[in-house]
Amino acid sequence: MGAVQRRIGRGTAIVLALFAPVVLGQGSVVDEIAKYRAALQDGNPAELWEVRGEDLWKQKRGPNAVSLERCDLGLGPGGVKGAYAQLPKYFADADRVMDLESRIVWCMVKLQGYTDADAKRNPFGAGNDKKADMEALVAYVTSESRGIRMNVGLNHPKEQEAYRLGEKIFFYRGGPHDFGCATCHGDDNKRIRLQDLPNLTKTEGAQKAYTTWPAYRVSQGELRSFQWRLNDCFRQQRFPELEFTSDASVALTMFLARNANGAAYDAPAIKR
Amino acid sequence: MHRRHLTFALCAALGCAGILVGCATAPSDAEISAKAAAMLKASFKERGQAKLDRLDQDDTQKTCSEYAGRVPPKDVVDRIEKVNLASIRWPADGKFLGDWKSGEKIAQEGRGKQYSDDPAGPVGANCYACHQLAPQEVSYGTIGPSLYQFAKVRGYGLEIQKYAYGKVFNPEAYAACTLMPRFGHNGILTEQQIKDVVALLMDPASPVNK
Amino acid sequence: MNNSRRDTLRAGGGITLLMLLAAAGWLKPGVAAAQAWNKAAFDTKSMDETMKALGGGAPAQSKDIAFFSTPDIAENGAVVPVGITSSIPKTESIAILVEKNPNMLTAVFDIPAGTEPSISTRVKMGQTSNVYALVKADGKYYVASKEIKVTLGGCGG
Amino acid sequence: MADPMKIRANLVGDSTEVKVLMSHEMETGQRKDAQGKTIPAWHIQTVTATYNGKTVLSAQWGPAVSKNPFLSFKFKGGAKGDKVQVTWVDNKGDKRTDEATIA
Repeated sequence: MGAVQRRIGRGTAIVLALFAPVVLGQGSVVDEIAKYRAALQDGNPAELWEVRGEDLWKQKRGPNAVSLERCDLGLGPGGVKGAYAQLPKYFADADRVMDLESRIVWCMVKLQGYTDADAKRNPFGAGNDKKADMEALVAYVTSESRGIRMNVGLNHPKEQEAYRLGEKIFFYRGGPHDFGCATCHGDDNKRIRLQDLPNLTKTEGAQKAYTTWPAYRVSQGELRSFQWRLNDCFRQQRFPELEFTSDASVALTMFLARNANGAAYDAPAIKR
Repeated sequence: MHRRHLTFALCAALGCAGILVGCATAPSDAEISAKAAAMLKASFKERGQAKLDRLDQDDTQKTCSEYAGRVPPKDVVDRIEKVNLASIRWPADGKFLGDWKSGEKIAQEGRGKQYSDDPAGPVGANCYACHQLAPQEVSYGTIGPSLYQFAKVRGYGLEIQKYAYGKVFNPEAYAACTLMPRFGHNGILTEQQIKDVVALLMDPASPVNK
Repeated sequence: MNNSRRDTLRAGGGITLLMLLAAAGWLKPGVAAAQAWNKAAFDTKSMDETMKALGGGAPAQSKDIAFFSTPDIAENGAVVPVGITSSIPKTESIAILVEKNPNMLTAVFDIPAGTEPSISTRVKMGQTSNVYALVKADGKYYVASKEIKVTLGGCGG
Repeated sequence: MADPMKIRANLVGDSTEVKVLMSHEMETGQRKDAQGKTIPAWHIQTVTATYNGKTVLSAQWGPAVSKNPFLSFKFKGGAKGDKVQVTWVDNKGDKRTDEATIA
């Protein structure tokens, strides 16, 4: 019995309820929203980015006309499966802690011969006229870690330092509103307007949040990466613009990714 | 402390990062804080109305960041509240209440001060993002306490009006390291806008007090 | 909630009539299904307009048309999952109509013999509205409806 | 050029279940840009799915089908290794055909 048939089975139950109002009471709004989200899981448009990203990954591109298939994401050249679940990490060749996006930029420069500026151009897409290759590449690589447990290490001193810097940045308050990440994400069971806010200082909150990015944003019709999520949080914090793959973005990602350790990675996801 | 000085002296003398990694103790909390602040400066770029000086912290922001969500010790709380209370500019006309209807609009308005916002456009207080106010608005946040029936339970008197004005102008004067923005102190809202928001909280005709 | 939906269905007799009328425009017998996009049907903007333009009998309300994977509440109106199954013999086509959209007709699926009369897709809804599943089977029209509430998100990005 | 579709075709019992994601703006023609100018409608109008040259589904869509459309249906028959083809055509005349192997 296939998924469609099973879903039809459930649908029939809903319709029966329609004609037998006494049998089933009113479902709560929360239950119905959960049902809405469940219905979107089957056929996540993020897959369109994954397909395009895999194609881009394997295409010979850039001045050197080579693919990214020999890119070392931390598992040795060519290792993609499970790579994202161990990022960010320290890379000796760059002598720097890197998140996925930083490492893709590194490979585009070192392997494909792009300039750093070209590799970082257009990190976030906007409609079909301004598609971001980076988001597609990120969608592909992250999809290859689906189901794998987060396992971000703090072995190298620079990894330990990045984690501590990320924690400081998380609690850093500034700007005209005195906001920091912790303003919205430092306590349990809070919401902004009707939107639930994960408590990123706790393991459960960090796991739930970190393992579900990138995500296809229904409200925007775009796939959004974790770099984008951080960028847009700082916009709403009234900070200046966070630079793509900057040290602060990587340190903050290290703090949040490490806090998510132990949870099965489950993205690209789909969100409101 | 002694040992770290020694390490730095040694490394400075030899000019080698490798030894630093090999022999240094982990950097202190203060060192990490200073490095994080410098890292932020290097990681952001100005955009629209959001310039890099927004990353500069005043003493309140810096101190509250250091306590990382925990309540600071009493002497620190007293210091922050004293400084912020002294900075409040009270209305010259001695009146605290404006128009609650304008206040409701300001409480609903989420735009303002973001680099994506028009600098000439509206700047709101976005109260509903964090607080329940008028019961008609069901889309409210819970980061701050419910303010429904604010004056009905506290009283409509001048002292409460003054407290409400001061709290919106500079909440750090009353609760050190609160999550609430200092709307007057930081120049987010004008005096008139604050009066209007206070009216939303205090006016007997406001839906908040129904 | 269930009661009110049934009331809406009953009160909506006039609306369902429109649905048929709109439908009649695009499902003329013998017209090749694919590649012929029926502009007139998709352009229908209001009930009045549709009423004036067309005439015909009301489709029969049917318990043999079921919605599946279709929530009562949509968190975002830009993407509302709608699945429709018809158990009416000789189902030829299934259409989705959103009552309060600027254009009511959203999609028409022709079901050749051998294909199960069951489709699912996602539609845009500007606001809370009745959604109609209109089925043509053996030359006759049948309809079922379901109200879907559209909530607006918070202020987060 | 339009991006590829993501098509899944799976044999379930004696039927083939087809799920399709298409990359398309599905612009309604109701929205305005920053300058207040109406953004013209741009949407898929027809979708055709074939198996062994036989049409197994055809559809007409208006602009109220969601951006990056999803479609799922099922037809009797099909054999593992065979191909299912899907074609869409939009109101600008752009079209895209992709296929998937039944698994």
